[in-house]
Amino acid sequence: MDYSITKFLWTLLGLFIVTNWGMLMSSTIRRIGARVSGRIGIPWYQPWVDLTKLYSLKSQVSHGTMFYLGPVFRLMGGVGLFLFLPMIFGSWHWSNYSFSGDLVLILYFQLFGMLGMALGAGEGGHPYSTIGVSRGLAQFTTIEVPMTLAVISIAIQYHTLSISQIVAAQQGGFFTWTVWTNPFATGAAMLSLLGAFGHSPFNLIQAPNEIPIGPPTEYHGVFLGFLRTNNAILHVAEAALFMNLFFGGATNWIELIVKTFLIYFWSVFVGMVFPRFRIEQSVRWFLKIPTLLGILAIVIFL
Amino acid sequence: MVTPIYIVAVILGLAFLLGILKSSMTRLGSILMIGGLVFITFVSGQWLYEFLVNHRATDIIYTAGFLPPYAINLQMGLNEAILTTMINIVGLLGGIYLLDSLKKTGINSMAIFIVFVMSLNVIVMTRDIFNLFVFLEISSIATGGLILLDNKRKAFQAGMKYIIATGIISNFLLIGIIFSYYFASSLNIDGLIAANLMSIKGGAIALFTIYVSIILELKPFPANGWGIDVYTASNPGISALISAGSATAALFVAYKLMPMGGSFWLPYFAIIGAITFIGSNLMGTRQENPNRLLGYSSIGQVGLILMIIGLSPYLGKDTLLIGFSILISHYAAKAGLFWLSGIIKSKNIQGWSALRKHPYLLFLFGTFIFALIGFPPFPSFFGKWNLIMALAAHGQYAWMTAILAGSFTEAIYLFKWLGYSIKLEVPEDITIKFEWNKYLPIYLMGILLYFMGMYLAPFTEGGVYINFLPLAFVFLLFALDFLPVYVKNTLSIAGIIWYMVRLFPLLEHDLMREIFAGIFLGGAVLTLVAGYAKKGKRPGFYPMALLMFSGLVGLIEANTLLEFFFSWELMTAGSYFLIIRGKRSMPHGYSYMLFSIGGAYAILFGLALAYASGLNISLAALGHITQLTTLAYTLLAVGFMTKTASLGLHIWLPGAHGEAESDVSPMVSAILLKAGVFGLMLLFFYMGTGTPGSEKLLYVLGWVGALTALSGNLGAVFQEDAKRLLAYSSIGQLGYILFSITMMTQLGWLAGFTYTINHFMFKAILFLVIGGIVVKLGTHNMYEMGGMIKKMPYSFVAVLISIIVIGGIPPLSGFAGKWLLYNAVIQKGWYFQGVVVFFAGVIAFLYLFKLIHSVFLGQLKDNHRNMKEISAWILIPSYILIIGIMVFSAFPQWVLKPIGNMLTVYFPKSLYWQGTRAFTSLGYWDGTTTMIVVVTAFTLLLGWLVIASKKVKRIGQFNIVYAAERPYRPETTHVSYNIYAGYKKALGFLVTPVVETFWENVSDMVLDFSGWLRRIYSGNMQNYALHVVLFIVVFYLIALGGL
Amino acid sequence: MEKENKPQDIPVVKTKNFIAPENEKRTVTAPDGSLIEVDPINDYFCQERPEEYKVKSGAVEKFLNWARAESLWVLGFGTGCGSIEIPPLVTPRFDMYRYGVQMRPTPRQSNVFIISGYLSVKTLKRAIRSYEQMPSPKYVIGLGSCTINGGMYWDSYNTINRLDHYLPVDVYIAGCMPRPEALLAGFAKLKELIKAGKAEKANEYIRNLDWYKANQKKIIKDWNMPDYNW
Amino acid sequence: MGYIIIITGFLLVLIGLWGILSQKNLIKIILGFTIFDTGINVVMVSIGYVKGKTAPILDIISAKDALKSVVDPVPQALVLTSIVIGLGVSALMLVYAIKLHHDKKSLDINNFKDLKW
Repeated sequence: MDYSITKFLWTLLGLFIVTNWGMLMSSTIRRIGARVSGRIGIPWYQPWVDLTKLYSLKSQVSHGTMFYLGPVFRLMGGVGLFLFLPMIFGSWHWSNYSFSGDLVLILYFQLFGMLGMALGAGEGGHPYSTIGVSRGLAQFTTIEVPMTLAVISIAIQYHTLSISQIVAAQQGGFFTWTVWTNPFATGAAMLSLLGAFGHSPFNLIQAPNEIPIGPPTEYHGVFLGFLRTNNAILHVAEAALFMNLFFGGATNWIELIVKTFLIYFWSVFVGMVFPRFRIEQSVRWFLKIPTLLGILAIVIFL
Repeated sequence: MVTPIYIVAVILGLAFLLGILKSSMTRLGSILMIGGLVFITFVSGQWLYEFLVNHRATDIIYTAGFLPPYAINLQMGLNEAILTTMINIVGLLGGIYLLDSLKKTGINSMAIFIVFVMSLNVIVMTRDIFNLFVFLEISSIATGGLILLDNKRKAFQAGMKYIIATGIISNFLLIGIIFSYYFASSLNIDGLIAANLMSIKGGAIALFTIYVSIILELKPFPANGWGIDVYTASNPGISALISAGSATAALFVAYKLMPMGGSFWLPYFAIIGAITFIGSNLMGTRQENPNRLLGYSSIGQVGLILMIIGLSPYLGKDTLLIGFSILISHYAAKAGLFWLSGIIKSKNIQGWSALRKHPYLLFLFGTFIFALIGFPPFPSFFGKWNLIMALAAHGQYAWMTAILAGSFTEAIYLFKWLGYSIKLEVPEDITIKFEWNKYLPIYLMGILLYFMGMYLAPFTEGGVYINFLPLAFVFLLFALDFLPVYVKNTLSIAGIIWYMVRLFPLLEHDLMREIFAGIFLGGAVLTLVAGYAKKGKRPGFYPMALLMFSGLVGLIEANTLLEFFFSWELMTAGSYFLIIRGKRSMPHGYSYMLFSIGGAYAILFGLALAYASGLNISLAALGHITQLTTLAYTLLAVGFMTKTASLGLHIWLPGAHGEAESDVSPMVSAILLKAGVFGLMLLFFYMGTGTPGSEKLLYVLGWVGALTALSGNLGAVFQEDAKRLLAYSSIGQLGYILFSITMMTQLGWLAGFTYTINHFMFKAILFLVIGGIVVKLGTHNMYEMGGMIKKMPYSFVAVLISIIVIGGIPPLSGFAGKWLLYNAVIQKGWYFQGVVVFFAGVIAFLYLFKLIHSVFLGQLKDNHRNMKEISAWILIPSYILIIGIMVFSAFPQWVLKPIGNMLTVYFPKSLYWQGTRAFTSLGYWDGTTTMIVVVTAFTLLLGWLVIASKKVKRIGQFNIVYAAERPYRPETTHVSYNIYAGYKKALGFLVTPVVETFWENVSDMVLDFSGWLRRIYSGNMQNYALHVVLFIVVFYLIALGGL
Repeated sequence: MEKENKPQDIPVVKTKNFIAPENEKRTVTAPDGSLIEVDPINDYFCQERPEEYKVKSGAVEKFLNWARAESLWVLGFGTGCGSIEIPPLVTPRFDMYRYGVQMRPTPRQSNVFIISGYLSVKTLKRAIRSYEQMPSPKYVIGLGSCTINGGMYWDSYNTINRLDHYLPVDVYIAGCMPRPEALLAGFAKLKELIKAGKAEKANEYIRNLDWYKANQKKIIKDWNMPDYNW
Repeated sequence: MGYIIIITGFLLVLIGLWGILSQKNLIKIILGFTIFDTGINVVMVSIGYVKGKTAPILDIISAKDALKSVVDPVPQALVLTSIVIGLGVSALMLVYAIKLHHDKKSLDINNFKDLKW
């Protein structure tokens, strides 16, 4: 319970780093994707340019208060995830406000942004927004099943729900990472991560060619800027969460950058290969192999 | 003192006098008749007074100057005094009731009428068996005569059947009398008892013949077609007399003659009684004719009392009390109902909705129905309670089951009937005229029921503790029902607050009770505040709401098993009336009632087993159940789970809550459901984990809770009706609570309490606000709403906060429950159940989004343009609750710490506090810090957006990018209907209405069976005669023929 | 590119006021029984006139203009046969992404509108709507001769001849059809204009809104939308 | 002798019952009923009968010997009552028969099945 200004400033710095890393990560990954298909791809600084442009647009319209607040909620979801997550293991400076709660808090705080976004998009009154939200929520329900199983499995394994302690338990070297000590849980979680990041084949929320582009259809300018900022933070934070749970955490920024990049890349990599699922396929898919892996992850501890 | 022989003498004299009067002197005749009836009522009443107040000894009246066995003697004891008074009262009231029709049919019928009443008196009093036969014959001839004089065509057929059947029966009785005289040389009952016929060779056959005739007089199933036809066809006034008077007398005969045969015959009495009770009620389930239905019910009740007589060895000295309690309820209710049917004159029970225009008659009708089923505060409640307790104490579980099964089948048709009369359209062809002579008897019977209930309560063990104060308040409100709504509302609120102030010091810091008292009474006040939004008088609402709350508060106050069950039933009754008030609530109120009664009987059975284990009436007996321990706990749990609407027992809830009035829904959802939770918590407290079988039970219930959560939430996802969605959500939430407390750890219980408190708050808000909106918009369908955020911003905020709590999103208090549950699940090791529960928790988002989106967001409909915010009276309680949520969210330690401390007495401590920070062996969480962090960050971000977005233009509702097109209608642009179609495709199979289908099939089977069974009543009088003969033969073969 | 005709040169012809059936006033019954009159155009749509935004200058604005130029989000709306020329731009051969040109599926998030070829009257209505829904600053590229003078459709009964009578065009790309390379050159030209602060056609559209509207309404007979689509 | 009377009585009872259960005509059923009644009366009288004793009328024998020389008087008193009651019942049945005939112009018992179930 450290409410000091120093802590606040350190956290702000961390947030700044994470945001920028998030943007760099996305441009890098898009570049990699472009190279795979023989293109050059966007310049590495493109996200910053886009963001600058979005913040500098001259005309903005709003459908109402909730529409206005939606991006704030959404960004708060990402920022909050960052705030409650200890980024660098063993570091007071980069542990943020993780003393507020443990893994459960983070799992449930994800919903904060989703809910705000859903409501904001809803007030926009666009049919596609609602369709996107309904798909997203539907898919989210089953994504959570393997995720919950994996989390419980880890909690059984380490007898704790505190992320710092989970990371601490993996500090013995490469083979003490959860990915080796509890491969089933890792498998389940990594498969559910595919859904959480929303890349193909699970990109039916935004589904650009189908319901352009889902919930943010009506968002533009600063609002969209907020959503993009959030994406940058959220991708890193979520990847960092998985890193902490399964891949030994990070003791310094370099490690964090490498690991989060690889974790994020995993979802992009899958996305490159598979086309989009229909909603019922996606919903069912998570209840098949990922759930089975999750159950196995618990059964081995029974 | 007037000797009872004058009853005979005066009536006979009057009858002769009436016989010689001119047929035109009907006025004088009726004065004489009433005078005679008043006289005999006075005589018997005087004796009753003597016995009750002066404790006079039993008196024997000798006739003809000889002692028995040489002459007939009558006996006047307490029993006889009670019964003759009852018979004479119903005779007098019946006489007053029938005055018109007796005048019409002439003086002779008056003579027959009084002779009939007199004969019943003698049947009760006589100690001579042949005299008994004579007066039985007189009574049946008089009945036949009365039916005949009534001059209704169908009644002739019934009368003919009646005369033939009773003729055969009385001839058999005569054979029995002759034989017993032959074997024992006495016609006196006492002499026959002394002779002990069973020990004499051939005496058994004599006894058999007497008993079978007496039983047949009671119209046992199935040899009773002739009796039912009489009830159906004859004048209701006469039916009332037969049901209340003749049956009473005949039952007493059975009781009187019982000692002659000793214990050998009693099981047969009981079996026949049970078969009659169940069979007759079962056949009633398909009946639509009110009089015939009452006939079935009468026969059923008589069967029950016969059963009690047969079970007297187990009941001991309580037999008379139990029998009387049930008899008096049957007597008053059945007489009242038959008289009512004479006023309404409807061919089918649907026609009774004519009562809707006559609230006081409707109230009486309800009184009679509830008295028949055995609801408190009526005597039958205490009768059934004592009966079940006594049987349990002797381990007679089969009999208990039979009694409860029979009572349940009775409830099936009685509540269908009550529902029809409360809810159906008033028929145009039925008008109820006010006639004082017809109203008065009904009113008196109603009053008698309440009076007897109060009077008999102290005779039951623990009955003296029952608190009638809240009930008195309910009556006060009923008496003030003519006042406008705001007066009654203020009065109710004041009453509840006063009671709260009085109650809390009495609870002596029993935290659990304090919490539930806060939920029940605080919730009551808040939901009643919303009632100020209503206009007009709301007839009947306040007494019933307060009845429910008195039941709830009674649960809190209960120290004994009796008080607990008493309050439970009061609550059920009150909530039934609240639920059925909704516009389309009839079927839902009905299914609610059936599930409640089924649950109540399961609870009763469980309580009886608890009582039987130590003959201890206090609530602590639940902790020491030694009789069929597992079954007892299972039954209790199942009983409570009908109220919490757990999986399998939940089908009543969506309709009941969804269709209820806007401020009733929060009462029944946010508050009433907690009664079930309270029951379960109490049960688990007492049960503990050490009791044999409890581990398994808890494990199963844990799974039930988890699956309830899943199915409730999934059910809500696919609803289009806003209130039904909330109702399904309640099922899910109650599933969480059940799951949490079955874990039996400190964390689990803390989670359970958190969910309970949260559910109370958010569901009250949601039902209040959504209910208000539904009323305002005039539709339940969410797809017909939309865009309300601009019209009702305060409602939106209230709903938004509620759904954040339901979703368990930090920083609001819902997350406390989730966090505790996660820790509890992992600590307990119930991983897979936990996953199901968390899966359910995520599914909740689907319906929450659908709810808030469809109502508040999306496109505003054209016809809702001029909408204003809902009434402030609804918003005030909602916002008070929101403050509660906020405080609980920011300072969870204020609530969770004391509860945790309380729980450490029962469970090992596993939640620790360090300032604002809670931690377990697994994890930690700091509600206050979370709140601070989130609020600060949110404010900063919002500030940033405000600065960055500069000028923002507000645009119209169709200014959306619509693939370069434009929308034309809000209806076609608002996405709400079936938005989870894809989800339904994927997981829709999980919401297959398996449970609904199961219960439908069960009810179809019961109804089919009943329809098949009642075909034995072919209407042919020869068949009925054959039934009588066959009954005798079969009974003989079973009892004496070694079959 | 300067327009040859000044706005006032073109005579505005009053056309008979057309009311689409869906825009006729109607009455609905509120739940409380009262009647509500619905005037679809006025009630459903924002009727306000747009205002010009201030064009600033200075270093910051220069940087912002650079950012706008380097981040061209193209609305995925193909109007004519030229739309077939756009997809190749995302292929390895042309790869427009490297110039910061990206496709967006919704007008709210785009700032470049490529009118790719002839514009039929029916499509014009949609193009106007989409254009007006794009946030400023926004740019229009006319692709192919059809947008310049009607091209091979110059005497067609239902295509427009000159795009800049209806929407302000920043860059014309001549040809029938121009190849993707030409399109890339067009983007480069547009970037130049933006960086130079000369691509403020969105303001011009607002300034001459009456003239544009008159032109648009003259050709679109079934005008069933508000004057300005926010 | 005593047995023959009892058996006759019971035979009459059975015949009466048979009549009640098998005849379709109301009058015949009522007749069956009276035969049933009579049978029971016969049985009753026979039970009080003691071989070689006389009727319990005090005019014929002296009161002193009464206990030794008369049959049991009680069944005879009962029979008298029973006959009276039987008469009343039969009369009532016949009135019903008349009313029913008046109603449907028929005495066939199968015609009176309006009330059922």
